[in-house]
Parts: sequence; C-alpha cells; structure tokens
Amino acid sequence: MSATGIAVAMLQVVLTIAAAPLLVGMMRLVRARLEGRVGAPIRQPWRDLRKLLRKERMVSANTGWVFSIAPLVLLASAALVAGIVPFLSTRSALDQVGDLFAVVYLLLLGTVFLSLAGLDAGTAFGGMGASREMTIAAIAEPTVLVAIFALSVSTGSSNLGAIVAATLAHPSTAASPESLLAFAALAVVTIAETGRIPVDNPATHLELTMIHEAMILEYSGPDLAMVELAAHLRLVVFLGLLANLFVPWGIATTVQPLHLAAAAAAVAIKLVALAATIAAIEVFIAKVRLFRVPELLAASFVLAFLAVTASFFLA
Amino acid sequence: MNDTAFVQLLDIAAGLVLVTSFAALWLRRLVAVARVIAVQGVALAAVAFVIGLYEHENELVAVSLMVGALRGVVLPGLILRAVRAGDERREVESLINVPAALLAASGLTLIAYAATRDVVALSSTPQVRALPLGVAVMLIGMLLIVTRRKAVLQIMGVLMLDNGIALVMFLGTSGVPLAVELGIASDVLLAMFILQVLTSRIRNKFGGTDLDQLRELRD
Amino acid sequence: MLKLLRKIVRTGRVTETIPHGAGPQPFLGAPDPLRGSLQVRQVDAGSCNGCEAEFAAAFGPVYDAERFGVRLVASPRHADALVVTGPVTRNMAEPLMKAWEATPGPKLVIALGDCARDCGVFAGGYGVAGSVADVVPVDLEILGCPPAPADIVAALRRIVGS
Amino acid sequence: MVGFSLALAAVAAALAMAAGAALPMRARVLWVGVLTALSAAAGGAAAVAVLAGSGTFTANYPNLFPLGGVRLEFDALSAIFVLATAVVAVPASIYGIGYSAHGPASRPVQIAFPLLVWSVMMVPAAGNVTGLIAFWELMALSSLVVVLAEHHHNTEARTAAQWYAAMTHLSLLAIVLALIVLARQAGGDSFADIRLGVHQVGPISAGVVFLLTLVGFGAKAGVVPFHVWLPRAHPEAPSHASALMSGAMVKLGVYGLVRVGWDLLGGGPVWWGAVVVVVGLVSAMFGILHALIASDLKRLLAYSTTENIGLIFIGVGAAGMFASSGNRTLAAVALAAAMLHVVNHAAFKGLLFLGAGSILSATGTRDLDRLGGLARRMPVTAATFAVGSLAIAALPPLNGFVSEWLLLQSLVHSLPSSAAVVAVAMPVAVAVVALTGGLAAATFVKAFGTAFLAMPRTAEADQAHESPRTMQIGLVALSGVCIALALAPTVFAAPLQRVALAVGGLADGRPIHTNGVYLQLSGIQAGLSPLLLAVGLMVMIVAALAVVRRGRVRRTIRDIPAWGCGRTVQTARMEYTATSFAEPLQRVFDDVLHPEIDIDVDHRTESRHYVQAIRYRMHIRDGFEHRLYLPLLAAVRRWGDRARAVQNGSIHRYLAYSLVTLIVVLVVSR
Repeated sequence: MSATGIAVAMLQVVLTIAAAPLLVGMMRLVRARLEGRVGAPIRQPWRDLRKLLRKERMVSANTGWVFSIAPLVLLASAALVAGIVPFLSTRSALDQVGDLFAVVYLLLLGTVFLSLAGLDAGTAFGGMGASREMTIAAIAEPTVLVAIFALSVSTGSSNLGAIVAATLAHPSTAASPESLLAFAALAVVTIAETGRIPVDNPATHLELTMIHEAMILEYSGPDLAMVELAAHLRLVVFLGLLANLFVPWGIATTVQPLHLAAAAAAVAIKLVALAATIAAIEVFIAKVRLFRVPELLAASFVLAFLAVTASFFLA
Repeated sequence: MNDTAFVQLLDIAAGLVLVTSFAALWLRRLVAVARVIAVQGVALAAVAFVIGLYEHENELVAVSLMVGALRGVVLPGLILRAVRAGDERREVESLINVPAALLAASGLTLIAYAATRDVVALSSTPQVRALPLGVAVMLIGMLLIVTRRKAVLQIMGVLMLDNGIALVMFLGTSGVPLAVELGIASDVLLAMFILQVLTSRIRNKFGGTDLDQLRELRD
Repeated sequence: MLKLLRKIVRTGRVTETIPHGAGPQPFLGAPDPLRGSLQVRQVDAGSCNGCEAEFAAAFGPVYDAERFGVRLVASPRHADALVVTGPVTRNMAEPLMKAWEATPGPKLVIALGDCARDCGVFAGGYGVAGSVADVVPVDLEILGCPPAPADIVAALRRIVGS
Repeated sequence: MVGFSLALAAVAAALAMAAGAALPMRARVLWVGVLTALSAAAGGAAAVAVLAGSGTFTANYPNLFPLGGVRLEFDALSAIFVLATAVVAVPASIYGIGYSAHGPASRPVQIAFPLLVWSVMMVPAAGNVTGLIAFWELMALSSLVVVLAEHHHNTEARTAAQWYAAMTHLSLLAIVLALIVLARQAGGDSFADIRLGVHQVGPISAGVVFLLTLVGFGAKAGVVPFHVWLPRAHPEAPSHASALMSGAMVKLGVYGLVRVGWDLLGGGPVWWGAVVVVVGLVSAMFGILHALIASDLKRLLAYSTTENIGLIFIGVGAAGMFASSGNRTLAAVALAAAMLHVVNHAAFKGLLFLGAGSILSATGTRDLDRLGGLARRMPVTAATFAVGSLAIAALPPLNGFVSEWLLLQSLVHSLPSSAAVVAVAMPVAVAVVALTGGLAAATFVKAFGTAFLAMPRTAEADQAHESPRTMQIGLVALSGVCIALALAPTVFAAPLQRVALAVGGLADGRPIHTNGVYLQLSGIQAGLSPLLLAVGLMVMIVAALAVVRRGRVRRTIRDIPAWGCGRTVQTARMEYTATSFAEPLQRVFDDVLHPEIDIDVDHRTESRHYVQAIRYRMHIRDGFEHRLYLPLLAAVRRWGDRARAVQNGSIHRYLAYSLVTLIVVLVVSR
C-alpha cells in the first residue's frame, strides 16, 4: 500500500462526497425541466445538508444506541466504497483491500444498519420500511453476485481494478453479450437499491408506499444529514460502478495529477449522462406495486444469469 | 467485416433473440408480447444478415430480408390484429407466476447449453458456439405454449418455437437454401391463418379463447 | 411514451417568471439556517381543503415553489416549518401539538388561510378548538380564503430570502 | 505436547463428570463449568499445536474393548474441528456456570455435559473404525441426555428427544454399515490400513460406501432432508448445550464426510461432489427460508444452522467436483472456505445461542413477537448478539464475511474449461449462496431488531435484567473470538494448507497466501484485507463524527415521544413484529413455503354488515416433516400394527417360530 495510493483513495472519497449531492440536484433539475418547471438550483441538496447540520438533533425515548450509530455506519460504509470503486484511477490503495464482493457486502452493511434503525424507532412505519428494504435487498443480492460472476469469468478476477484494466486492454469485450446483459442486470439492481422509480419513489409523502423514506422518518438534524448524504453517495457509487465497469475509458492508470484530472472529468461526464437518463426515464414510468417488485428483480436475475451462461459458453 | 466485429454482432443478435423470448415471458400485456415477438423476428433476420454478409452469400442476405419482413412485420402484425380484435381482457393469464416462469426458462437455457455441449465441441466457429441459444429459444417457446391460457399466446409460442428452429438452422448450417426457408415460411403462414380462423370461430361461438374452457368441447 | 415526449417538447416551460426587481421583503423572524433551504411539513388541522388545493398549486409547474429551495417532506422531524391550514378541530388539536413538538428547531409555524388565522366561517363551531395560534405559536400568516398560490410563494420567499 | 494436552483434556473431563456426580448443587455447577472449560481448552491447545505444524499425533490402545482397540490419529483435519469445538466449548462451559444456576443443574445433565464436550473432541481424533463409532455413540448418548434436561415440565422436550434419538440412530446405522463395508473391503480397521488398502475397493462399493456416509453423517449434520431433529432438539436443550451442539457437534457430520469420502476413500467421480453440492444448495435455501419465518428465536437459530451446514457442504462438494475434474488448486480454496466457515460458524452460532439463552433466562420466552426493548435492559447481551448477527449475516468486517468471500471466490473461478456439470452447477450455486446471504441478513435484522430494539412488547420483556457475570464472560469471550477471527484470518493460511494436505483425495497446494494483512488466493487474482476494511470503516466513522460535531449543532433533545404521525397513543402493539417483518419475503416465497391461512370473520348478530371480530391464523409447516416423515411414520405404525398379529401370546406359535428360524438357519448356512 503506497502513499500515493492512499492519496488517490482519499481524493476519490472527498471528490465523490462533494459531487454526490450535486448529482442528485442535477437529477431533480432534469426532472423539473421535463415537467415544465424551473426547478431548484443544482447546489440545493448541499444547502439542505448544511442547514440540517445546524438544526437540533432529536432522539426519541424508544430508541437506543443502534439508532445513534446507524447513520455513522451507513455513511462510513458508503464513503469507504467510494474509495474502493475505481472512479479516478485503477491505482487506488483500497483496490487490493476489497474487491467487488466486498463492495456489495459493505453496501449491504449500510442497508442492514439503516433497517435496524428503522426498527429501533419503534413506530409502525419504521418497521414497515425496514421490512421492505430488507426484502428488496435480499432478493436483489443474487442478481448482483451473479452479474459479478459474469464479469469475473470474462476478466478472470473480481478485483475492480483488474476488471477495468481487462476491459481497457480488450475494448471489444465491452460490447459482448455478457457484458451488455450484466450491465442491464446491474442497472435494474441499481434502481432497486437506490430507491428510484419504479421501485421506490424518493419524493413520496404517503407513508404506506414508502420504503427508504419510511425508515428515516424519525431522523432529524445532523443525523438526517448523514443519512441523506449517504443515500446520495450510494447513488453515485452505484452509477459510478455501472459507468466505469462497463465503459472504463478515461480512467487513469497512473497517479499523475494531469491524468487524474482528466479521469475526473471523464467520470463526471459519464455520471451526468447516466443520471440524466435515469431522471428522464423516471418521468415516463409509474411506480410499480410493491409485490410486483420481485418480478422486476427476477427479470434482472435472469439477465445476470444469461450473462454468466453467455460468458461460459460463448467465450 | 473483420472477425471480432462479426463475432460480436452475431452474438449480440443471437443474444437478443434469446432475451426477447425471456421478455415475452415477463411481460403482461398481450400487445407488448406481440411486439416483443416482432423484435425477435428482426433479431433473427439480423443473425442471418450478419452471417450472409460475413460469408458473402447473397442468397442468405436475401433470405434474411425476407425473414425480417415475414417474422418481424407480417406475422406479428397478424397476431396484433387478432389481439386487438378480441374483446377479452388483454392481459396474459398464466398457469405459473412470472418469477417462476423466468426461473424455469433460465433452467431451460442451462439445459440447452448442457445438451448441445457435444455438438459445440465438434466445431469452434462462432455460429456453432451460439447454437445453444437457438435450442433455448425453442424450449422457451414450448414453455410459453404449455403455461399460457389464451389461444393467442399459444400462437405466439408457436412462432417463437419456429424462430428458435430457424435460428438453429441459420447457425448450424451456415445458410438455409432459399427454397427451404420459403417452404417453412409458407407453412408457418398457413398455420397462422388456420389458427387465426379457428380462434376467431371459437371466439364467435364461445366468447373467449381461454383454453381451460376449451375442455368443455371434448364431448 | 412518444406521445408524452411530444407533449413535453411542445409544452416547454410553463413556470411564471418573477418580475425583475421584485425581490422578497425579508421576514425578520426567519432563523439564519433556513436561508436558501426550507423543508415544509403541511398539517391539515381541519381545513375545507381549499387551502390544500392552492398550496399544492404553489408547488405545481406554474408557480414552482421548489425553485426557491422549498420542499415538502413527509415527517415533521425533517421539517423546518409547519404549514397549518384550517381552523383547529378538537380532534386535530393534539396531533398538531405533537407535530410541533416533533419538529426540530429552529422552526417556524405558518398559518395558511383565513381559517387558520381566525377560524373563518367556522368560528364558534362545536367541533372547533380555536385558531392555529391558540394551539401552537404562529410566526407567519398568509391571508386569503383561499390564498392565491402567488401569495403563498411570495410568503415562502420571504423566509428563504431569494 | 499434543499427547499431554489430550490426556489433560480426558482427565479434566473425567473430573468434571465426577464433580457433576458427587458435589452439592452450587459447587457442582461451578466445578463442572470450570473443569469442562479446562478440558476443552486442553483439547484446543492440542489442536493449535497440530495446526501450527507439530505433525500428526498417533496413539494406540489395542485392548480397550473386547473386540477391538482404539487408535488415535490427530492430524490437521481433526485439529480444525477440535479447534472449532474448543472455540465454542470453553465460553459455553463458563456461561453454563451462571446459566445452570437457574435451570439445568440436575446431576444427569451436569455429568452428560462434560462427556459431550469431550466426546465431540474425541470423534475427530479417532484413528480407527472402532474408535470412531465408539466416540460417536458416546457423543450421541450424552447429547440425548442433555436434550432431555427439561423433560419433567416440558413435553416438547420429550418429543424432541424422540425425534433426535431416531435420527441419530439412523445416522449411526448408516455410518456403521458404511465403515464396516469399507474396513472389510480395504482389509483393516485403522485409518492407515484403510488408506493403504483402498485400491481394493471397487468403484461400485466405493459409491455405496460414499452414499451411506452421506446419509449417516448428513443426518448428524442436519442437512435436508435429515434436518427435522435440529429445530426440535436445539430449542429444548439448555442454551449452552445448544451452542455446543449447533456450533460443534453437527460439524462432525462434515468431518465424517470429508474424512471417509475424500481421505479414506480418496475421492471419487464428479457426481460425488455434485451430490454434496446439491444437498448443500437445498439445505441452505430451505434452512434460511424457515429461519426467516420462524418467530421462536432458538428454532430460528437451529434452521440457520441447517443453512450454514448447507454452505459448508457447498464448499466441500465444490472442492470434490474441482478435484475430480482436475483443478486441485481451486479445490484447495473451496476446502479452505468450508473449513474456515466451520470455525467461524462455531464462534458466531455459539455466541447467538448463548445470547438466546440469556434472553430466555431473563424473560422466560423465546418468542420474538413477545420481546423487544432488551438493548437498554441487557446492554452486554445486546452488543454481543449484534456482533453475532452481523457475523452470521456475512457482513464485513466480521468473520462470516471472510469465509463467504472465500466460498464465492472458489465458485466464481471455476473456469469454463471444466466439466459440463461444474459449469451448470456453479452459476446456480453462486445464486443460491447470494440469496441465502441476503435472506440471512434479513433474518438476523429481524432477530436482533425485534428482540432488542424499540419498546418491549410484553411485561416480561419490560422487566428483563442483565444476566449474571459468568454468562456475560461467555458472551464477551465468544464475540471477541468472532472479531479476532474477522481481523486476522491470515493466521489460518498455513494451517489451512496443512488441512488441505491431510485430505489427500481432495486438494494439494496452498490455498491462501498472506503477508500478514492481505489474503491472497492461489490461482485467483483477487485480494481482501478484512483488517484494513475494518480500519477504513473506523477511519470513516471518526471522520464523519468530526465533521458533524464541527457543524453548529444547536443541541440534542432526548427522551421525547417518537413521531407516530400524530397518533394520540403510540404503544408497542403498533411496532412491527418478527412475523410482520418477514411477511413480504414470505409472500415472495409462498410457492415454496405453502403457508396455511385461516381467516374467520364473526359478524354482529344485528347485521351482517358489521364485523364483530376477525381472527387471522397463519401456520407454516416444515414441508419435509409434513410430507416425508409423517407419512413414513404412519406407514411404520401400520406395519407395526400388522406385525402384532405375529405376536398373539400362544406359546405354541412362539415355539413354531423357533422351529422355522432353526430350519432357515440350517438351510442358509448349510
């Protein structure tokens, strides 16, 4: 583990945290423009977070230590993942610390803590959100791991740096059926895990339809700021994984500042394009009923599964 | 067209044929299923087109254009008309639920791969390596026929089955003679007409084509 | 889908622009952290739903309150301001109190509509506990029966200061 | 050193049994606990010595039994299982001191527990067929006594013991048959002789021996369809004994399978591994689904044991498949994953059972729907149970994640060049492992969340209090083990190589490389450093705290009512229960679980339009028990009734039976 590697990892974490609320602001803006509105400025999520940090923190009598540490664990796991995922360079020091499996399970760690916090609130809606979140997390898991399986068959490793490097070395694999199928599968999971339409509606006010929002009804002030920031970060991490695993061009394979700056620009363009696409699609579709979500995830599982069979047999 | 590009295009087109058959199991609206089958027909034509271009067989290219017109436009168009003509509910009614059907189809795909392993081992051309896809599409077409209740969907299943057979032929023999394809196409067309006439008769007589109700006809 | 896309393209932007130089008169009681970001929890304390309709319109495409950093939230824990409508009925007095207690400070209460201010035509009704100010401390009142969306947006702008 | 430790373990166990028989109650509980812990620690020391490389220890006691002697052969494979036993037995024994004071302090249990610990450690140490069977039976009987501990006031314990006795003897029967056939054909009783003579065993006999082994040891391991005794016996046994049974005893099923199938028989065709993988897949899925819907905490843990044994079987079976198709390096990785999971599961499942025991003794119930709010009342139990829950849900940076990671790596890197059956099995295996991982996370969020968080749902839960000091020591020790195993799995690199070498028919080479911090696998380009992951998480948490503290948080307001959407009363009845938490997932898997739902609606007498009461009952049965065992039992009963006709009390008929038997014997033996 070299000092430059650690520096790259820290840089990634800081930049991702800085960019995540902006990306969410951009998605809200795209949505607003398609709805014929002006919309809030892109920096609005940062303003909201700054304000939340200056508000009171309220802790109800029912809750215990789980409620208090859950936002920290959620945010820390998302931030750590932001250091592992190759956003800027394949030379991040954290690349050897954890591979794609570690990334998936770290994100699950955050989900688990948030669900526990939802239960700890002791309200009906907190438990409801927790139960739904774990349901979706559990049935999304096979899709994610099987998609990783497909990726690591064609590249020979589950390490993120290695996958990216392999795609860079053989550009044609990016358009092979297995990586297209795996991309589609992971895209569906990304939408499910980050609570976007059609699985969950991030802007809903009706408790009965909530998933993510129901768990955090009890959080306020700085705790809420951490939960929100973590949700933004997770969105960026998932989108960044999609972008850089399948279309890695532009990423730096060195640690020279110039290359890193170019890589930052490249990944920013990819993220904006992906996020804008998702936001635009959301305008066109409605949220599905909760009990139809398993069908959606089953379909994504089938895509991942086909990706594995394709990589086994067509290769 | 160089080799890599050929392999990629072939795999993507053949993969699309398989993915559309999964989509046909997944979708609920009859109209959407019919459209997906149209896409499948176009993808199938693309397979033949790519092979024809790569191997410089003008006959195959011609066949591919015909296949595209027939299976991508004409037959699905007929089905769409049949769907729109029926005043019954335009939703798929299935004997098994969607996730189960999808998992079953994944299982069938694995079986197709396992069953064709020996054939694939004989030759290593990209066409032959994609052969299991065709077999899988055939099996999924049969699954569709077996598990769905409406006669219209059975017709779509037959068409998918036939698409699978055509895919196997294109991949396995590197080009079907024009005459054979013409013969098969006319057979399918004929079958479609007969089925359509039958379903409309049934509908006129009994007001629906739910197969479970067709059991009443046996005496 | 294509139909919707065509509609989007053809409609374009419908939000009314704010006349130039019509900056809001700052509301002096607004706490500093709330500049530029205001999360609102709406509480219907017994309204006829006229105010709700106008309030919803304020967040619609034409008035678009969201462009000033105002957003509706689902829980008072997330909120900076409670927008209360209607005369407070007996059954809603306690929930309103609870919602106010559940809101983390610094917080504001905005009474929306004439009923919220003085119970309007419902004053003295057997089911009415009183105006909003009788139950929770009110910081800002928006008058009208119901108030126009433009007035609502103007009042919200006084808090966020933009 | 190894010999001395094993002798010490035996002496301590004997003393503990003597203490259990002779001393008065208070002293009895204390001394049994201390001496059993000493015995287990001595066994653990021997295991550590062998794993560290002191070589295989052998000893011979030829005249112990009339017909055959006992031979001890303590190699690395034995050692890893003995280590797993020691990991759970030492804390469980100490925990038992406090736990037994309010419960199972009777003489039979206090004698049986040390015997159980010792026999569980001696089964892997046995070096011949006679010894293995003798220790096995000793283990079965002592555990049966423990399951029966509370039979006086609990009829459930009696049925549980009947199921357990039946399954354990089915298991013994199959094992004895398998080993006798093997010993006979290979021409020797000791394992060394069998290894030498195994080439004389034909492929068909080898297959039969393997299948019998799978049935026999699988029944002990609690894999589907032999799992039925687990969810009955584990809840009824005293909790520290459940911890030992679930954490260590069932693992001996895995030990037996590996020892006989891949060490003594030296491995076989691909289908051996494939069968084990399939059994593992079914067990993992079935176990976790039933754990998910269980609301009895100990039943949940028992089903989760079936799931984890399933995962270990997947590892072992995959290793077998890889070895048979020629990829012995990958086989070593898969075996390493399975063996590491054996140790890890011993630690966290032991911990969870001890935690369940603490809850049981504090509240008197195991029903999650009647618990809640214990985190504030039992902070030590809550914190340790949280560690166990995170570990068993395979979440980083805890130890369950490390073994699950290894398992996934070995499955994912089965290259397309291998046999068709491998290529078909591996995607399915990865999907099932992933789904079990996700469902396990949901299950343990449910278990921890409904037992410990929010408000208590009943008065018993409200009046709960932290358990005695000795029980806390057991809990803290085991969670310490979990954390240590999580942060430093690298110390297992060399021992796991020794285990791989000990199983000659399966693997060779060094599965794991390490430079102290990183885990690296041979033949696979993938790395992991659980230690640095943990450090990274801590750094991020500290950084987040620092940033948030620096913001001008005005103040923290505590002890206010929760926001219940303005409802005037907010009671614990409104919380999600364990059953409601699992409901969406149960609905997803309706086709597998087949819940039976009854809804009774009572109308008011005045009008049918007004409802008086609605009763909703949902019951989910164990499909295998319902469809396989109950019909089987009914059939046995019918045959039994029929057989009674044979026995009608007439002395003439009995004499006629003797005559017929004599004639048959004469004819057959000629």
